[in-house]
Amino acid sequence: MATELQRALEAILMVAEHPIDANLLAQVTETPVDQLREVLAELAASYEVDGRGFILVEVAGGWRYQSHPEQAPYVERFVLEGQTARLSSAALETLAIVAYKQPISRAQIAAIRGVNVDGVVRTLEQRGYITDVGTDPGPGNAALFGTTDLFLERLGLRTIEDLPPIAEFVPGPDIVEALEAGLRAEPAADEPVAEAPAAAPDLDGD
Amino acid sequence: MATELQRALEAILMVAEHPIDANLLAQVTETPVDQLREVLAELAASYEVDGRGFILVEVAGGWRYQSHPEQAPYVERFVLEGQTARLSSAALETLAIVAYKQPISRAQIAAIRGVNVDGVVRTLEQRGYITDVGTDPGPGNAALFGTTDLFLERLGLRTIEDLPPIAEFVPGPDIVEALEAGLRAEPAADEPVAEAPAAAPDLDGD
Amino acid sequence: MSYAVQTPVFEGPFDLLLHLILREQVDIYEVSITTIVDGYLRELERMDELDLEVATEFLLIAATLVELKARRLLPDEGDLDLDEELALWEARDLLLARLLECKTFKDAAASFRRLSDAAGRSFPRVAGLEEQFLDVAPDLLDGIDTDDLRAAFLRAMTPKPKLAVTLDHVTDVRVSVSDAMEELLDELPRAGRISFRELTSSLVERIEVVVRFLAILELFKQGVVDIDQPSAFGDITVLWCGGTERLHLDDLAAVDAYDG
Repeated sequence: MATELQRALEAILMVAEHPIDANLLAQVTETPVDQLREVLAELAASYEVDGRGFILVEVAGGWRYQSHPEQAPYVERFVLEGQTARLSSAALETLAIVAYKQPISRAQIAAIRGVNVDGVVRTLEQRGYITDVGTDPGPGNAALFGTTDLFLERLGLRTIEDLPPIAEFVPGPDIVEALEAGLRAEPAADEPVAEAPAAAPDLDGD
Repeated sequence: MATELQRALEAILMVAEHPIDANLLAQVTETPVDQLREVLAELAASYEVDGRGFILVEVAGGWRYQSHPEQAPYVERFVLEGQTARLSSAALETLAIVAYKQPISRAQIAAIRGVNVDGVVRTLEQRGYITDVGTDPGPGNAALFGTTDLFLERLGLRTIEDLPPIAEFVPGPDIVEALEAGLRAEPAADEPVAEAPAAAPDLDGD
Repeated sequence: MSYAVQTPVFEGPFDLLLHLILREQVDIYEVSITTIVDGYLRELERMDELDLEVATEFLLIAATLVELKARRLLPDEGDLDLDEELALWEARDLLLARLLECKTFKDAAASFRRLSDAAGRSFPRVAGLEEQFLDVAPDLLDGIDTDDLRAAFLRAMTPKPKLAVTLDHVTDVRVSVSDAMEELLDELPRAGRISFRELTSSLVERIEVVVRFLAILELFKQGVVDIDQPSAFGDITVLWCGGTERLHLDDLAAVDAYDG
C-alpha cells in the first residue's frame, strides 16, 4: 500500500510535463528533501519489482515517469511523430568536445576537430543541446558554449557529473603505439632499408 | 507481478498525449478488444487497491492516466508553485507564428523556427490558446492550427483581424541588415530541411 | 594496389589520418608510411575540389607526412641538419598529440551514441495537466500584449544573423594542388631541369610552397618529372621528363582518374 507521500508524488509527477526537481517536490509536499529523495528512490524500485511497464527516473536534474525501455517496440507505434532524429557523427563528436571541455569557444572546437564547425555548432544550438554560456574574456570576445538540460535528457543523464570520465576514452597503449609507429620518421628496425641510397621518394606505390 | 500485456498497456498509456481508444490498444497489442477491456479494468482496479496516487480511467472515448482526485490539493499546489508564470520566448514566438500565419501545420512552424516544436504546440494547445482548426489537404493530412477565442480574449482583441497587420511593420535598418546577412548565410549541412515552402519568410507583408 | 578509401566522408584531417594509420595496423600488421601518405594525398585531392578552406588544414598535415616519409626512406647518414631534424620531431609530436585527442573524443562520441540510443528506448510522459487544473494554472499570457506578440513574430521570422566564420585554425590562402600542378605543367617543360628552391623562390606563404611541393610529388607519381635529392633535407632537383608536347592536367586525368 502506497504511503500518503508516495500518493502525492505519484499524482504530481503524473501531470508534470518536464523532469521535476526534488526541491520543488519537497516544497510542495512539505517534506525534507533528503527524505523525499529516499521515498522517490523507493517508489522507483517498487515499480521495477512489480514489473510495471513504466519507470520513475531522475534525469536532467529532475524526476519523471518514462515508459520502460523493454516496452519500446509497443510505444514506438504511438510516438512516430516528433521522434528525435539520430545525431550525425560530426554532431556527436562536437557534443563530446563541448561536454568535456565546457565552456569552450567555436574556434577551440574547430582546432580540436581540424575543420570548420560553424554549421554543426549552429545546429546543436538550435536543437537546444548546447547554449551560449558566456564570453571569452580574451581578444575577440568569442562566445563560449556549454551543454544544456536537454542534452542530459537526450543522453539519459542525471547531471553532467554522470558523464563517463574522459579518462575512459584516452587511447590505450596499443593505439598510441600504432599511431606512433605510423608516424615514425626513422626506418623501423625490421624494415628493409631503402634499396637504392638517395632514392627519390617512392611515391608510385609499393 | 504485472503480465506482459499489462506492461505493454502501462507503457503506452504512460507516454500517450491523449486518451487512447480501446480498439487501437487492442490492435497494437494484438489482443481481442473484449479481453483488452477486461485487462484495463483489472489494471485500474489494482491501482485503486494498491492506493496509488494516479488512476486509469476511460474518458472522452479513450483510456488515460490521471492524478487521483484525492490528491488534487497537492496537484494544485504544484501547479501554482511549480509552473513558470509566463510563456517562454520560444513559446511566444510559436504562438505569434500561429496567430499571423493560421491555419498552419506543426511542420510549417518547425520549418520557420528551425527546431522541433511539438512540446510547445502541445502546451499552447493544452492551455487553450491554439486549437486544431482543420487538416492539410496535402500528403500526410497534417493537422492545421489556429488561435482560439480564449487567445483573443486574453489579448483583448475582438477578432483576429485586430492584430496589428504585418504590412505595418516596416523592418528597421538592423532587421534589414540581419535579413541580408541571413540570406548570405549558407545553411548548415545537417539542419532540418524546411518541409513546407509556405513557411518562407514574407516579412514584407501580404 | 587500390587507393580507394572505404569511408566516404571524413570529418577532418585527423579523422582521415587516424583511419589510414589504424587501418594499416589492422590490415597488414606493418606500417607503411608510403601507403599512408598516398592515401592521404589521394583523399586530399578529392577534398581539394570540394572545399579549399578544409583542404588547407589537410595540406599542412600532408606536409609533415611527406617530410616524415622522405626522412624514413633515407638512410641515416648522421650529417643531417639538427634544426631541421628537431623541427620535424616537433611537428610529428604535435601531430601525434592531436591525433590522440581526436581519437579520445571520437571514442567519447561513440559512448554518447550508446547512451543516447539507450535513453531513446524510454519515452517521457508528456500528457501534462488535466483540464480540471487549467483554471488553477497561471495565465501564461498575463502581461503580454499585441506589441509583444508582434515583436515575437518578427523575431521568429528574421533569419538568424550569420555567425562569424572563424578562420583561426586554417590559413586563408587560396591555393590548391591542382592549380599548382597546372602551373608546373607550364613551367617545367621550359625549364627542363630546375631546383625546388628556384621553383618556389617567388612564393611568399609557406602554404604555397607546401602545395607546390605536393604538386611536384603528384607529377612524380604521374611519371612526368623525375626528382633528385642528393642530400637529405638538401635542395631537390626537378627534372622534366614528360616529353615536348604541352600537357594539361586533363591529360593526366585520363591516366589516373584525376578530375581536379
